[in-house]
Amino acid sequence: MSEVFDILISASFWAAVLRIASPLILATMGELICERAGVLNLGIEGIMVIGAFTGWMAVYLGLPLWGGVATAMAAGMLFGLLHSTLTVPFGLSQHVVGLGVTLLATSTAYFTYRLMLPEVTSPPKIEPFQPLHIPGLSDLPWLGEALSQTALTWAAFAVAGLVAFTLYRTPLGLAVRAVGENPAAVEAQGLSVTGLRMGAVIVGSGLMAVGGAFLTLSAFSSFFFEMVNGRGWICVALVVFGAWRPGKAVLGAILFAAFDALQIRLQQTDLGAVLPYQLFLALPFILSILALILMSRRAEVPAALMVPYNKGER
Amino acid sequence: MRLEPIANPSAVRRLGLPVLALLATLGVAMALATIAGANPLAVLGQIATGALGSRLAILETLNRATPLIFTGLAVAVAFRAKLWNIGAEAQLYAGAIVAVLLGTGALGSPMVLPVSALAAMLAGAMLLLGPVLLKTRLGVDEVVTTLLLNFIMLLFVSYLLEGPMKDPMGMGWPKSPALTPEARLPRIVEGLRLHWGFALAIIAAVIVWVMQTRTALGFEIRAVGQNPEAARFAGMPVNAVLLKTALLSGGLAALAGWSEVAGLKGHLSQDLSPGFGYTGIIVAMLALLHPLAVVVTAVFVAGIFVGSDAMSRAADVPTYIADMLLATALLFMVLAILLTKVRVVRG
Amino acid sequence: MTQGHFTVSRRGLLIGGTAAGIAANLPLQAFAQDPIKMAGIYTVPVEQQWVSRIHIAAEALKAAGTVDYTYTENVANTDYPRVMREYCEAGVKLIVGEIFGAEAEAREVCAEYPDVAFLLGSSFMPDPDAHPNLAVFDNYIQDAAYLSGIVAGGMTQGNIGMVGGFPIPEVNRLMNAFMAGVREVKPDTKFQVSFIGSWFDPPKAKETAFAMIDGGADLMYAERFGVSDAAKERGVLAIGNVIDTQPDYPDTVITSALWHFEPTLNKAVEMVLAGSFGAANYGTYSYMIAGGCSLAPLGTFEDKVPSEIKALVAEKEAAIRAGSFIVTIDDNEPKSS
Amino acid sequence: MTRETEAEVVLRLDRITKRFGALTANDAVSLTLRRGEVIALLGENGAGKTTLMNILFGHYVADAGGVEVFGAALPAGNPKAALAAGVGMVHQHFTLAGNLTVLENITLGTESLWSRGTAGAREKVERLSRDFGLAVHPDAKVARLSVGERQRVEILKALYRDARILILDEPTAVLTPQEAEALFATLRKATALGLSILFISHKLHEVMAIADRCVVLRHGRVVGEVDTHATNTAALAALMVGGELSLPRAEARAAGPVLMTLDAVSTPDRGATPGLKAVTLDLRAGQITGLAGVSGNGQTALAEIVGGLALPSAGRVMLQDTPIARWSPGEALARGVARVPEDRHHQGSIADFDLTENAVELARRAGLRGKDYQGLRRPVPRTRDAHSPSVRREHAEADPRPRDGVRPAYHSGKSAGPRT
Repeated sequence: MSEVFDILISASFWAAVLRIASPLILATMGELICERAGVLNLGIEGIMVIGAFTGWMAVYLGLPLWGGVATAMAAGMLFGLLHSTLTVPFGLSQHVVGLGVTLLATSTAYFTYRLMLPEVTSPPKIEPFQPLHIPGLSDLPWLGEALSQTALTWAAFAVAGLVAFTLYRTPLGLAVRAVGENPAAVEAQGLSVTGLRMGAVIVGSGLMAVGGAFLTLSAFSSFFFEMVNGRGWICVALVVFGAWRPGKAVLGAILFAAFDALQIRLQQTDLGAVLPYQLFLALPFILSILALILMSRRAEVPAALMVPYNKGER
Repeated sequence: MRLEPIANPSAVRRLGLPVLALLATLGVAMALATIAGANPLAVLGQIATGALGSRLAILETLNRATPLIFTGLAVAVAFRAKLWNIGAEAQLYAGAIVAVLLGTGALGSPMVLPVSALAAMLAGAMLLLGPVLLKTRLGVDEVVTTLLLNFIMLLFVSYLLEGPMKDPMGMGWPKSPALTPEARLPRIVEGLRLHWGFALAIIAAVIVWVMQTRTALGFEIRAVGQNPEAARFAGMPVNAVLLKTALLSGGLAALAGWSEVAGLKGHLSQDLSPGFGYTGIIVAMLALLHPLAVVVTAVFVAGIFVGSDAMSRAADVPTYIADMLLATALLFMVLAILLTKVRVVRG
Repeated sequence: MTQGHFTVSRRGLLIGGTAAGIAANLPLQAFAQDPIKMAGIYTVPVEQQWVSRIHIAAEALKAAGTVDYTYTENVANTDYPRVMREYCEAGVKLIVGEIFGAEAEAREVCAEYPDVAFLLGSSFMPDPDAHPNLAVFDNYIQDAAYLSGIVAGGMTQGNIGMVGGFPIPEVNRLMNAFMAGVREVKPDTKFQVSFIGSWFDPPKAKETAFAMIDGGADLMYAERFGVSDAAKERGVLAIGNVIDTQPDYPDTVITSALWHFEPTLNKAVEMVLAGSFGAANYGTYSYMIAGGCSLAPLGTFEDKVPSEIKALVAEKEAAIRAGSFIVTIDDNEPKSS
Repeated sequence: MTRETEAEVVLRLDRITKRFGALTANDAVSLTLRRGEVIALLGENGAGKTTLMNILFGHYVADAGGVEVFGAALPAGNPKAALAAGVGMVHQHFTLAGNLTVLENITLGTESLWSRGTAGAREKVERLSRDFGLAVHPDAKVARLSVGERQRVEILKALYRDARILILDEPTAVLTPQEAEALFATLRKATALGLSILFISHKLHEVMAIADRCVVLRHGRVVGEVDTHATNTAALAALMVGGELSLPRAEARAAGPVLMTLDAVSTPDRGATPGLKAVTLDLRAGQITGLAGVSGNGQTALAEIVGGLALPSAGRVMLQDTPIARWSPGEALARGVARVPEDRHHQGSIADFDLTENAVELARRAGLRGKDYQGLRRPVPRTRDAHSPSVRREHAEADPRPRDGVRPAYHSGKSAGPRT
């Protein structure tokens, strides 16, 4: 166990945790916004793929890094528009549309990639975000190393703060929380249920795409097929894990990342020699389920989640 | 805008809109082919030929539809009770594991096929039982638990195939030993891949249909799905109904894995299913959760994929076009099906 | 980026030596004939290192006019036999691919289409009686991996990190040969081995590599994309695998164990042209002796690798080429030590 | 009540017509409301009252006709415009978000979504709740409020937006008599301050107590408009149903044997709702036992025990002197205990099922199980296509006739009691 303790107190471990958590935080915030407005967005996995692809491709074609982030966001919002058009005014099954959007976004990214780069055998690299040097902070002994992160990681945490602030401190956030709970209440107060829900899904999808772009613009420097590798589905779980609250969801993402970073390191310990590596890989998923069980009684599910709203029907 | 139900949709509407959705998909196919530098007109024929143009094509389409019928039924049964089982993928693998456990010599008798099929169903059922118990007892959201179990299951399969279930004769490749000949489902057409699993899937669809429309359990499942509160007040054991639904749904999904192993592959590997569990959700929803329609939509989904995939080779465009067209067809089709029943009105 | 496959493969041929050169030239002499219709069927995108070597060799023959090559990538194993049949029905004469995950079914297809030549990556031996038209191959580049291990042994202080995708024979065999090479120089080297459970998750591979570097590794065996990036960021060294990655990481990647598929493919095409394609094990065409693998030039590290190590590499390479030294093929999953 | 017939007209509905498929919910309905006036809109369920209000408030768009507020035409289908024009609506089914506080529900939509929110909202809410006698804590979560409190929030929502016209859709249906009285006090304060009120109801004594004028709807048409002081309940009832109504007469009769006994029954508390504390009660044959009390004081727990949904944590339940051991809704039904739930939409019927299926539920519970399901299907025509809200309500309320051999032990969709 002392090995585990040594890992847990090392600054490089916490630096890894923050890196691994960043894309999850971004995409989880995106999913959280959608679900708070009452729409389950299973398009997340594909939207992360399209974000990873377009963000990277934009930078490869000459845009600055933040231009890549903006491109990814725009691409994500486009698929968010598709998702929300089908699920909100038309009220189609959010499961089916979500899975359809994932399939469409993923295959669109791959198809476009192959059309644009038919002849390469390893994807070109871009110059990704580098860890920021923050005067004072970066020179601190332990903290400096743990907080040696790229601008996009800092942005992820800022986004989480912004989402929390907007949800709980602004009229917009109030409306979003209300529309996921009782759309009739929103309509009765003269607000557009359709507008709020579509807006939430579009903005949320934009954030998911930025989460995907983190992988190609910060965590790594080029795009690979299948590199999103189920991270979107994890974010769906993290939203539930966080009881639909941004703060708790960020904690969940950090916890998940910590287990991921830990399992990578544990594989090298005596424990890792005996136990199959699949157990370590499964650990974050198993713990998510355990956490769900532990907090099941306290969660406040948005009451109108997955319930389409048709004007006048009550 | 508001959606208003149409009391008696005309035949033109009911048939025309899905046809329109199909045509729109073909339009997208032509556009994509043009972008990729292929002949847009040739593409249409290539999709049709690829899906239905030869005995090989038809049998391959039906073959790919087989697991989708099972997973589609599994989802249809569960969703009917508003039990959001997103875990058909995991249940599929549970069935596949059982097919290997019992089919590689553990059972030698002629009983091996029925016994392993039932055991597979039991395994899939048990796998879904956990999340449903968590739902009914503790209120844990089953969308997330079933989704997460998919990943845990895949890792478990990976562990099995690299550990206890690894084929000693497999040259180190992570796969299970091959099933004994008597544990295999025979082919329907010798030399081609279509096997009796397809026939079983159709039979399963009929059985589920009869169950849903003609039995008390089917009635209870629908009642619980429509209004669990009312069902509870009417004296239905809602949780027990959910559990029965879970057993049935998990069992059906497991049969998909069982039939893929016993009928098609003859062994278990990590990539047994290219997402059949997830596609099953699409199949079920396209079928409006009707068990017989699941057969049709499974063949439709398989046909779109097989046809588009074949077209990608014939037209020399990236193979990913197949998934794009499948997704497009799906989204157009769910919208078309909705619009056969409602009209968009102002206010 | 557009320094496409050609540069890489030409370099491979040059270093690979005369055997590869001859094998590569042979089919080119037959360009007077119509090109052979050839199809590649891959279960992963062609960016995957292993498949990229096949793809490059095929594209080279296509450019030379010897074959008319098309391919389908990312084919699920479930769909693999169908795609084989579709190509066979379309009149393809030579199919190249990988059937590790669809052995039984793929062999059935081979039996159904006796006129088509199949050159397929497989863990099993060919069967001349059942499938006279199926030849098998695999990336048996343990020779080069072993030599890269010697180089690594000379450059590490005794702690090496190894990040793999899945512990399958194609990966294990190279890792084991590499480890044997390291131990040749530094027997008490500590190895950290991890599998990330994916072929395509560079961020995860990178994190795993970071963890190993935190754990003291001063040299990374880069089986996956992402590992060299971690090594570069942390200023440790790396050894490449299957493809040459030094141009991307000039100060990080010392050398790579390269796989050259050209001898394997060229031999097959030659046999098809001659009408004498038959069941055979083409795995040996990946051996160094056949020009199927090589150690990438040290390049930027030419002056940094100790001369006694370079001498040892040269000595072992000569012995391998002479057939007096055989690198053991060990397909078991490597473990951390 | 003083009537100011000469006061300005604040609201004018002009020949409003609305059809849902074949059903005409409103047929050229016209109505005029003046400043400080209370109009009662009367009619049976399905007469078109709620549809009319939904059109007025912009949830529906009328097929013909128009609405004028303070002399200006109200754009159709736009709740925002109605709110801005000073129309406030208290829906029969509350439109409150349970996860939000009272204050949040009230301010929802009143500020620009892109602003940071305005200060002073709390003060205004507190002032309004004082002025109109609407006691409710601004920071309480709505999910934890009683029905009466929720209604106060609904009224506060309208007042907060400075509504000049208040529409109340069956406001007393969910209230205790005390709560209803408090509501009327609030409404009187409102009219005294110059607000106008449109009051939808079918409880005639309330209408007589509060309204200045009554407009009666039947089958979507206005069938009468009378001054309250010039009419009586019998006349109004006749107008509503379109004929004389003979009221049932209750005759005193001797109580029969005890059928069910609750003996010192207790249940655990549920959050803020207290459980039962050693309640003892006999239910006798031939006798109606009424249970009075403000909602949220154990009625639900009692109903659940009687209906088989729960067992007491202490005490005994006996059926004909036999203590019950196994107890479930199915068991209760089988032993002849039927329950008509409070909320027929959520607990009583399955709206997407046809009548047969809702009736079969009944049959099944009476012990027939699935084997006779097919036999039962034949007699009642399917009515599944009925999806418009009003049609749906009708079919939830229609009376599924018991078939031969079926004991009508349970009726899943009937709403409570006679209406007048």
